[in-house]
Amino acid sequence: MKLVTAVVKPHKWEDVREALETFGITGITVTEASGFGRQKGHTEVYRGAEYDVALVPKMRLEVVVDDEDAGDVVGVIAKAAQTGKIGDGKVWVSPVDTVVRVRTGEEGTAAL
Amino acid sequence: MKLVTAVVKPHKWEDVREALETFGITGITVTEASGFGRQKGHTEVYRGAEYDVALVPKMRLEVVVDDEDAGDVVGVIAKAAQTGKIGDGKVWVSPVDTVVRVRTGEEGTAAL
Amino acid sequence: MKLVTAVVKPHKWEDVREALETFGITGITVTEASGFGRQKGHTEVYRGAEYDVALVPKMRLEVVVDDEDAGDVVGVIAKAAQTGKIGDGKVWVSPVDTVVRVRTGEEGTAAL
Amino acid sequence: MSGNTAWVLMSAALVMLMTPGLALFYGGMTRAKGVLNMMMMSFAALAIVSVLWVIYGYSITFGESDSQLFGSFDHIGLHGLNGAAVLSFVAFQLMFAIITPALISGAVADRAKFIGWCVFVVLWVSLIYFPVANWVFDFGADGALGDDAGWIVAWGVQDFAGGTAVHVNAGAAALALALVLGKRLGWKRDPMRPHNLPLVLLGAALLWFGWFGFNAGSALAANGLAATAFINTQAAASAAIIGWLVVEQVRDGRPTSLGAASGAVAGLVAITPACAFVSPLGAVLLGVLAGALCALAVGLKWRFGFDDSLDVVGVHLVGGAFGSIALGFLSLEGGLLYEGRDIALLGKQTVAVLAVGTFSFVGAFIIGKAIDMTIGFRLDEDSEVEGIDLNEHAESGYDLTAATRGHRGLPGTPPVGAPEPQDARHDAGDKGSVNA
Amino acid sequence: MSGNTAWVLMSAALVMLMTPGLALFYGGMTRAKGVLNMMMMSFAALAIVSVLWVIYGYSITFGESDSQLFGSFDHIGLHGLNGAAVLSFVAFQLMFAIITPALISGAVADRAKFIGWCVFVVLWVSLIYFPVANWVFDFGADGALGDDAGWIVAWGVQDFAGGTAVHVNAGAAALALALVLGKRLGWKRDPMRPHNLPLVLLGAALLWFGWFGFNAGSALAANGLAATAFINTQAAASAAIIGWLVVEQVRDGRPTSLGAASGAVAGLVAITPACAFVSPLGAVLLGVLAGALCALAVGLKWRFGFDDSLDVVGVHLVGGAFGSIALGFLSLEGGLLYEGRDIALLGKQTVAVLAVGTFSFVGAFIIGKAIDMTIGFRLDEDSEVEGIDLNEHAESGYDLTAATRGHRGLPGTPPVGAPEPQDARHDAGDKGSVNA
Amino acid sequence: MSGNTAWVLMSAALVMLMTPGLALFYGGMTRAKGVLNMMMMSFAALAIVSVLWVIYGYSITFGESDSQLFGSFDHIGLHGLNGAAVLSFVAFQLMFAIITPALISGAVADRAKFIGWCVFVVLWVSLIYFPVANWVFDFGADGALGDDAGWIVAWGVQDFAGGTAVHVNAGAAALALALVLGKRLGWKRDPMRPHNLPLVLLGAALLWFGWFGFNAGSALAANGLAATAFINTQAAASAAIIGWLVVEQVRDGRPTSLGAASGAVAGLVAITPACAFVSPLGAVLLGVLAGALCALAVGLKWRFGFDDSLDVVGVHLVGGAFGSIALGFLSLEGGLLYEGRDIALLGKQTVAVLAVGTFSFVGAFIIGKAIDMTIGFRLDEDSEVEGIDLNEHAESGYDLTAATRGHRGLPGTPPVGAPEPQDARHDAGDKGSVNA
Ligand SMILES: Nc1ncnc2c1ncn2[C@@H]1O[C@H](COP(=O)(O)OP(=O)(O)O)[C@@H](O)[C@H]1O
Ligand SMILES: Nc1ncnc2c1ncn2[C@@H]1O[C@H](COP(=O)(O)OP(=O)(O)O)[C@@H](O)[C@H]1O
Ligand SMILES: Nc1ncnc2c1ncn2[C@@H]1O[C@H](COP(=O)(O)OP(=O)(O)O)[C@@H](O)[C@H]1O
Repeated sequence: MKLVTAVVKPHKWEDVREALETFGITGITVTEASGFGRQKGHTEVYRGAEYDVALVPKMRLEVVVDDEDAGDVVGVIAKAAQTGKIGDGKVWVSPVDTVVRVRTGEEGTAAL
Repeated sequence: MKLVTAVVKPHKWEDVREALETFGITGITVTEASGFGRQKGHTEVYRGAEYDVALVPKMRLEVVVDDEDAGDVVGVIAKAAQTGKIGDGKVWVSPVDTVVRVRTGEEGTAAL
Repeated sequence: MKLVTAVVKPHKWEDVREALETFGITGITVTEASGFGRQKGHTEVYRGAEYDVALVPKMRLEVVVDDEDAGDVVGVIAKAAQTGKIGDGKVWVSPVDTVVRVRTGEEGTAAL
Repeated sequence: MSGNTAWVLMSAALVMLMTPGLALFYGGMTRAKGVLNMMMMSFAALAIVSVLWVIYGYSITFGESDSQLFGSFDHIGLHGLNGAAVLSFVAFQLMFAIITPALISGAVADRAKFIGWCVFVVLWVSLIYFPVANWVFDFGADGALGDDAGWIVAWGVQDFAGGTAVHVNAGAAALALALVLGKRLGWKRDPMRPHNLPLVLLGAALLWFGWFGFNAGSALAANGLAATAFINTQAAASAAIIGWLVVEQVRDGRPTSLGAASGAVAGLVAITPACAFVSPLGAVLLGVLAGALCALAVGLKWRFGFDDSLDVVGVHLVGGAFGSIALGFLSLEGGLLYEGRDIALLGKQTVAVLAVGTFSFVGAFIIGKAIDMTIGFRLDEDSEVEGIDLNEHAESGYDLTAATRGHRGLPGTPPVGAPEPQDARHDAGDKGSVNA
Repeated sequence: MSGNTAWVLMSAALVMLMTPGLALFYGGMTRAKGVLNMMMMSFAALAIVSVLWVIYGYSITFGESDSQLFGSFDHIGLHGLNGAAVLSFVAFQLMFAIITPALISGAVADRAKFIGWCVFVVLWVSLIYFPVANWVFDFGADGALGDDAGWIVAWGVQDFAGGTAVHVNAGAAALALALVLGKRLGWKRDPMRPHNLPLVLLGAALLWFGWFGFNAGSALAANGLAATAFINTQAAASAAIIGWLVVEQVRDGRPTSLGAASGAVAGLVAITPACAFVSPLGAVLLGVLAGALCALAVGLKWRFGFDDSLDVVGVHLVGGAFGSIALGFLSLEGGLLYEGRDIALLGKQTVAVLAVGTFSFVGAFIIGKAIDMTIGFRLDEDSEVEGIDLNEHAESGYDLTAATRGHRGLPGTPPVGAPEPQDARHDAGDKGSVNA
Repeated sequence: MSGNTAWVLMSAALVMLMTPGLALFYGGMTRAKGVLNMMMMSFAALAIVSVLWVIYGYSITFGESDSQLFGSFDHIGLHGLNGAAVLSFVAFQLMFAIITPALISGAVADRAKFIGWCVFVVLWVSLIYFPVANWVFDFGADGALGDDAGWIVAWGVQDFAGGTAVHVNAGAAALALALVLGKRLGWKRDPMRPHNLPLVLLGAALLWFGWFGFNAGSALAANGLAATAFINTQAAASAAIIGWLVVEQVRDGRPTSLGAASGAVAGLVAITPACAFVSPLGAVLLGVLAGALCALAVGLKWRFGFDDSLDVVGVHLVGGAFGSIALGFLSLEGGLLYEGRDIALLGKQTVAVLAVGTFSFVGAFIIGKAIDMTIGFRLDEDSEVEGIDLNEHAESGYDLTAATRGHRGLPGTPPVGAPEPQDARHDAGDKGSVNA
């Protein structure tokens, strides 16, 4: 099994979700994250004092998939999340030994 | 070493923590997450306009453990988090090369 | 490729970021997390009723790096995050099969 | 003349503001998932009681009658009432009728069906509050305290602004309702800490501000009596903060902001019946004792095992009873600590507290049970766990995820009622029709 | 005498508070990324209109003139005005001139350039509001409704506190501005739900509180008329909550807190013109109908496709028009449901609504377009997506990440303007110079 | 008569509300981890000063005496005071004594031990404020400004509502305390941005609202003078918003909501001494200058390196001094820009500012140092980093994690004080005892 982790722009999350659903993925775990990278943060000013906020809001997705689906899923996410502007994010794949569905105790592919 | 990642219902988190403590786990990292899956979200209504909220709140746990403990830890979590209703969540295990305790620089099992 | 995950004290995050930047890392994904471990939480009191809050706030960092850099990055983080007091956190390294930059579709080292 | 009208109308406005103030005070104290329901219980009281008051409430409370127990049906629809003095009194007293049931809601946080609450307000205010208000606030024809006045006030009980009619009354009903509805799921086990303490402090501040209208406005004129009530109100509220915080410092090791807010309210409750009858130093003493007493009293629920969620009993019943009975000692007109002491006063004060408390407790218990057994009063378990706001109001209090961010925090589908879905679903093409 | 001055000044203070109340009401309803801009639009109205009023606004509205359309330049800088009655009237009426443009801002949430909004306020209040206020509020010399009075009031239209001048006026301008600025990006597709409902309820409460000044203060004296207006205001607001919630219960299955807040405002809007002309039961009826009507009217924008973001049209235009026209039926002085009925009243009320509505719509549309074509009125796309607060004000509303935490939520660089950077950058050495 | 009492009592209520308003204004400006402590400093002032006032404060400030420096011990416990005029004055002036020390707290955000603060309030208000209030507000027997009046007012200094006694006084003490306590850890390095700007705006609004009582109430009657003060207050606050925002637009490129709130307060501060002595256009001018000046003055702390955390110096000391001294030019009664000019006025105004400022600075410095050297004033480092709310009050401001969620955000153990732990620990069995 593989774990596909993706960091994407927040307003693209909905598109990614739809693309994944269309592809057949039935479960995703999402966390709100912040990214530091090439994309610049912004500056706020309070009573004349400037504050640079370096981090940029991102959505972080995790999808556990079968080995054979991993490549496709990466492609689906990358396509749906793309705007072509700096800060579109990353997708990475890492190995997973096993996955269990808590409700039933099922393991492996059956647990997805 | 292994990393056990679990996504569970928020109100079961406390039970999971206790079960893990009883088992002998001394450290856990927790993030608030949202899940998309079989479990339905809910609908809100503002001045007659309905908004479907697709995501469901979850707690996401990470525990780094020795290889031999991984299976047991998965079992402990799965047992403690189970309610039998849809949305109980997933637990997955992935390989870890090494782990370091920042305070002391200890590595591997000693770092847990 | 490797994924370096670090859990550090929130007020050390800025130091870690600087150290990583100096080292040459150009991207980090950050989430707010809570830790359960040796470090104690705190107690709050409301109308005489005490509430023990077991979790301690942490920052959780993820950096995808080339295999050869992984060890150095762990060292850089561990050094910058250290205060010597309980609760300084952990750093762990896990394998990554591949990484993609969403904006360009580049893969592997080029995607970092 | 016009000065008195200005004062009473302004006081009425101040007392109106107390109910939203209470909504904030209570709302901030619940968990985030129940803040809206908690606030809605106050707004429901505001809406329902105002309408009932106009239709029949004023009439059955203050309508001319020979009874010392209730009014009459002479002023249905506020018919036949004229003149600034009467009409401003109508407005002023309405606000008391609103806040009293609203106070009760603190006992039933997070678990009362909204429709059940609405029915409760209608019944309780009609069957309990309106009569009790007659007993305490109806001075009879020409304010002469004759045979047509309410029995409590006519009997010589001192209750300037409603220690019995409002606070004992609400506090006793709150206890009854806490028993009827039972405990919140997870009570004693889960932390149910206030989700927004600045809101609690703001609510307490608005209550305090409005309480000047409540107490000093009860003089029904802008005169020295009003000024005295005003000063005593301020003194007692302040002293009670000190009383409460000292208890916290000694017992818990820390003075808390929730304690300060609670102390202020406890002091305001206790001074309510007393504000025109005590000296400023008496008000300070009354306040500091009330603050300390209520700080201890809020622990009773843990001991006796009833989930009076936001401590209506500990603050309003205890504080109101204490303020009323303490007049037996501290009143300048008959208190045991002063010349002219009159032991009968202490007795009368106590009887009034017991009478109102018992009447209200029994009444509220019966009404609550009746609702529970017919339309149901307690929320189902799943809804309570998921959150009453979502399930009773289809709303959630906050969506702050996007605070410093340029995106929507939680994704959703298009709102219903949008006949032609936008064709352009993707960012690029979707500017909406600027200059449509 | 002094009682009347106290009442009018106090009412002026209450009406002043309505604008910040509106800022909260609106601010809580936007998404978190736009709360500050939304509030700033109200504060801008407060700042700008106050200054204009002093300089020329009062004069061109109420300055003595033979015209029935506007005042004169006799009181530039408030020159030549004396006495408590006149000066308190100046203060009181100023607050009306502030809130009216502020009301409009709800239609243009999240997408109006701040400088464009400021220019709009200057122009709209000068060219539209000041004249219309003359028509409705200028009773002429000695309040005699002579040839020098505003044409609407002189003609016999009943508008006690500004149903036409304030609510229809603002609502019609809001519609115009919603059309000029176009829809928010993602309208109908993205959930744009209120980010902070307790703030909305607080705002509604402050509006309600202030509205006593608005309506009862319009009696310009602390008398029976004021008390009547006060009671009717309370009754209608309350009944309208019930009206709105019943519609929600039936249509959506849940009564919401946003509905309660909206209902209260709808009722207050509708009773504004009517508060001195109807009976208490009439106020209840007016309120319940207004609440239900506006609950339905806020759906119009989905049908017709204009993004009146916070429903200024659905609440203020519809509610204000309804309240004004309903007087044709419900007025005790000429309404069709009462003896002494006068069909002409209904006609006059309708004409006044249409006249003010049309004048304001056309004027606002032209002003809005002119601004858009010159300095630009609509924010650029990227700024709108990222958030108007960040881009127009370089601020974000909340930074709560550190709530229960001992660290800074978002890292940053040292503030500019700090000449000597601290040498100690690391925790250990950095105690700041205590006792510097 | 009753109109004046109504006005003064109402004004007292308004000024009371300013202190919670200040708590919100300041509280929203701190980081989330210190919001409660910041608010508690204001509530502590409210509680402590009210009690002191009743016991001896009023007496030593306004008690009859031949001294021009302080009152007497004739009215301990408010003994011997009667009548609406005197008693409403007692209430009104109390509120001034509360807010002045509360203002100081803005300088010591996040780092003052709460007990130290409480002691400071007791000492500073007794040793500094009460005397200074005598100098400025004691008009002597029959208000005749005789030998028994305070020296500042008797000397002919113009300070209608407390520019010196309140704002210069608090601002100078704030500077002293900022020096005594030193800088917050990480000052200049860490972003210490406001955590809740809607709260700041709400606080500013309540301050503004209350300020009508402060300024117009200082007429002590509902008359033309009160109305004049009212209008000037509104004009100056509004103009100062414009002044501040223009500076921001030019200097920083963006007008901010914090700037609007700050500008309003700056204008209100500056008009405080002047509100009855200037023309409306003079008030506009004074306001716009005060806004611009204070917008620049808040940068001083960066240059001189003192951590006046929330800019009490920049707004209250600078604004208060400016308003007082500007009367030398703008006063209709002796200002250099008007006929009847009197250069002596400018001198007197300046001397009064310097006298009060110096007295307060030195006094506060000594008191602060004394506290620091005895019981300790500065929080320990670890507590400051973790957060003063947690460590001084064992609370945290917000727990919003559960906002749209059905669970508790942070897990905890059962509350202490729960004698019999629930036996059922698991969800299934734990319904609590419904209908217990
Ligand atoms: N090496 C990395 N490891 C983990 N996350 C990264 C890494 N590099 C970038 N990211 C994440 O990807 C986001 C986008 O990266 P950025 O460099 O801004 O733009 P782009 O990916 O378009 O070149 C960052 O905000 C960060 O969250
Ligand atoms: N393939 C997956 N990868 C990652 N997380 C998943 C996946 N499938 C489900 N989840 C997580 O598990 C949660 C529960 O899944 P769900 O399908 O709702 O119920 P169940 O696990 O009981 O079948 C989801 O909310 C999501 O957070
Ligand atoms: N086995 C583990 N797996 C995952 N995270 C852990 C583990 N042990 C500790 N942590 C994380 O590291 C943090 C610090 O651990 P703690 O035991 O408190 O101190 P220290 O690392 O200094 O011994 C914890 O708060 C938790 O977030």
